Amino acid sequence: MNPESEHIEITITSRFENIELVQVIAEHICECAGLDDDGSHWVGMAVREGVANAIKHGNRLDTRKRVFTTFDVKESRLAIHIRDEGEGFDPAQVADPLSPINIMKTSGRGIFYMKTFMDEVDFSFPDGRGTELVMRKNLATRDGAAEQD
Amino acid sequence: MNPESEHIEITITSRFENIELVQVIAEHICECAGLDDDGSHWVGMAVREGVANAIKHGNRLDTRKRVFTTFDVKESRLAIHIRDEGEGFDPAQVADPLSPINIMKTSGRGIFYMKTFMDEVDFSFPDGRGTELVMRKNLATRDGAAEQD
Amino acid sequence: MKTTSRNVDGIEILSLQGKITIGSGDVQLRDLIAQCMSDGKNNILLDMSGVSTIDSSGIGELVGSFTTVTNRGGRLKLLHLPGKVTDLLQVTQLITVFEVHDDEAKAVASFK
Amino acid sequence: MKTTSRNVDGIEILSLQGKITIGSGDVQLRDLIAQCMSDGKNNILLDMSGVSTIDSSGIGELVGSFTTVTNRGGRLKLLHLPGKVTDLLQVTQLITVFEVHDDEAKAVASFK
Ligand SMILES: Nc1ncnc2c1ncn2[C@@H]1O[C@H](COP(=O)(O)OP(=O)(O)O)[C@@H](O)[C@H]1O
Ligand SMILES: Nc1ncnc2c1ncn2[C@@H]1O[C@H](COP(=O)(O)OP(=O)(O)O)[C@@H](O)[C@H]1O
Repeated sequence: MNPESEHIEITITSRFENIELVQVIAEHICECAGLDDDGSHWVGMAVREGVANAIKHGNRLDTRKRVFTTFDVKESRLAIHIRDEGEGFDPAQVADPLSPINIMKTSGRGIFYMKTFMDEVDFSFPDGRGTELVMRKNLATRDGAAEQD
Repeated sequence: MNPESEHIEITITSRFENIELVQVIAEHICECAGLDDDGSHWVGMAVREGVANAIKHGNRLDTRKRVFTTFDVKESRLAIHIRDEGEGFDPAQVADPLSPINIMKTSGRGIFYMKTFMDEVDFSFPDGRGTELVMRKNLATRDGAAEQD
Repeated sequence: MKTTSRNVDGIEILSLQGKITIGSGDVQLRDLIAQCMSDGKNNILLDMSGVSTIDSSGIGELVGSFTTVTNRGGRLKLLHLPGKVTDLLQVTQLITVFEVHDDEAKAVASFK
Repeated sequence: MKTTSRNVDGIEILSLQGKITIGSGDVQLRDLIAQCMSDGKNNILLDMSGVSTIDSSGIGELVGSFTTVTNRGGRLKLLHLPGKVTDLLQVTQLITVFEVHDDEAKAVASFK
């Protein structure tokens, strides 16, 4: 059995106050897997953005709806699944926050930050089950910081 | 819909480092429900003891086995379920840590602390599913501290 | 988020402490800036040294604050930006939008 | 858990910092006391002021440490007990087992 393999699940109701619980778990897992403080912070930040979107855009703040998050670490590879009970969306329609027409917008940077801090960010839409966000990161490479974008 | 009703689930593998994640959620829920810092601390402590037992005595540190915890708040009443994948045990056989023959023992105080800090502590043993611990506390009454034992 | 405010030479210095995140600090920041505008305080220096966490909503609110103040003919500048906030402004190419200071006296003087 | 140690008038003062909880601090405390015993340091004052969390395993380890030291003819006393640790010792009726001090100099003198 691989001592490094880890699986944690957390399910929350759609309240912004609960975002932090999921973020804390992300940071904890990264630290346990040997990522440095900064690297762990940025993974936590990506998770915060993903859960915030699930609560706000997916579940539209309906506290009867839940956000399901799983964390898996295997051979220093972290996979995070965040699923909501919303209607889904078309990722191709998401505007580029770096475009001059968007730069002064007050929103639209969440997915961009996730992509900045994680190696892979993908959305899928299992029928009738809302949005499923998968983010992956190799915790063994030292690239946690924002700088190397 | 009751704005105070809340349901959170967390599943961890059997590692002592993960206890804190469950404890943090317990404290967070209590604080959100309006319990004071001390009261929240003691609930977190009861959860720590319950999860530690599930990992140590229930799952015997087998990291393939999991500990399933759910938190429910409804009308200021908190219910916590902690389930492991162990063999169960006979609560009637648990020694009284206050008895003079046990007072200097290095273990055996976990369940006693849970009972001190929570209103209700019960164990059940659903066939083949290990131990299920249920702890309840009324968060509306001000009795979080250890003193009033 | 908690805030404290001081007025130095007609410049409103707002110290932001804690989290500027979705559903809490972001809304407070918007209200705070709206209050300054209605009080006629158009020159604002945001002291960010106490900001522990910021997310994309907080960053968006900073941008919104900048726009609100600028549209009123005022100016909004940033003081003591924590490294992680700088990083977040940098990757979204917002760092050049804001005037950022490390020295309070110089920051205040810069409004002259 | 982190520890620092000093020797004052032949009394070993061990400052415990952080968590004394299952799987980490509890084991370290046991090892620390075993080391003192093998070094012949039989008079021990545990400064608990830096202890942030303790659980039933930590409490059990304190009891175990007390027994180990006493069986060797030494003495183990506690200094600066945080309120929550006191509560935990109180409800399990262990508070009378330990000699607890609030003043380091007096605590050291009490070993004479
Ligand atoms: N889980 C989701 N469910 C539905 N729509 C989503 C979800 N996540 C993201 N979106 C859509 O993608 C857009 C961009 O998201 P993001 O980059 O995080 O910026 P923001 O949340 O500030 O709008 C959102 O405005 C929303 O339309
Ligand atoms: N989840 C569990 N599965 C199996 N046995 C348990 C479980 N929880 C408690 N026990 C039994 O109850 C005893 C008393 O537990 P506790 O009061 O927490 O003290 P300690 O864990 O220090 O022994 C344990 O030693 C164990 O035999």
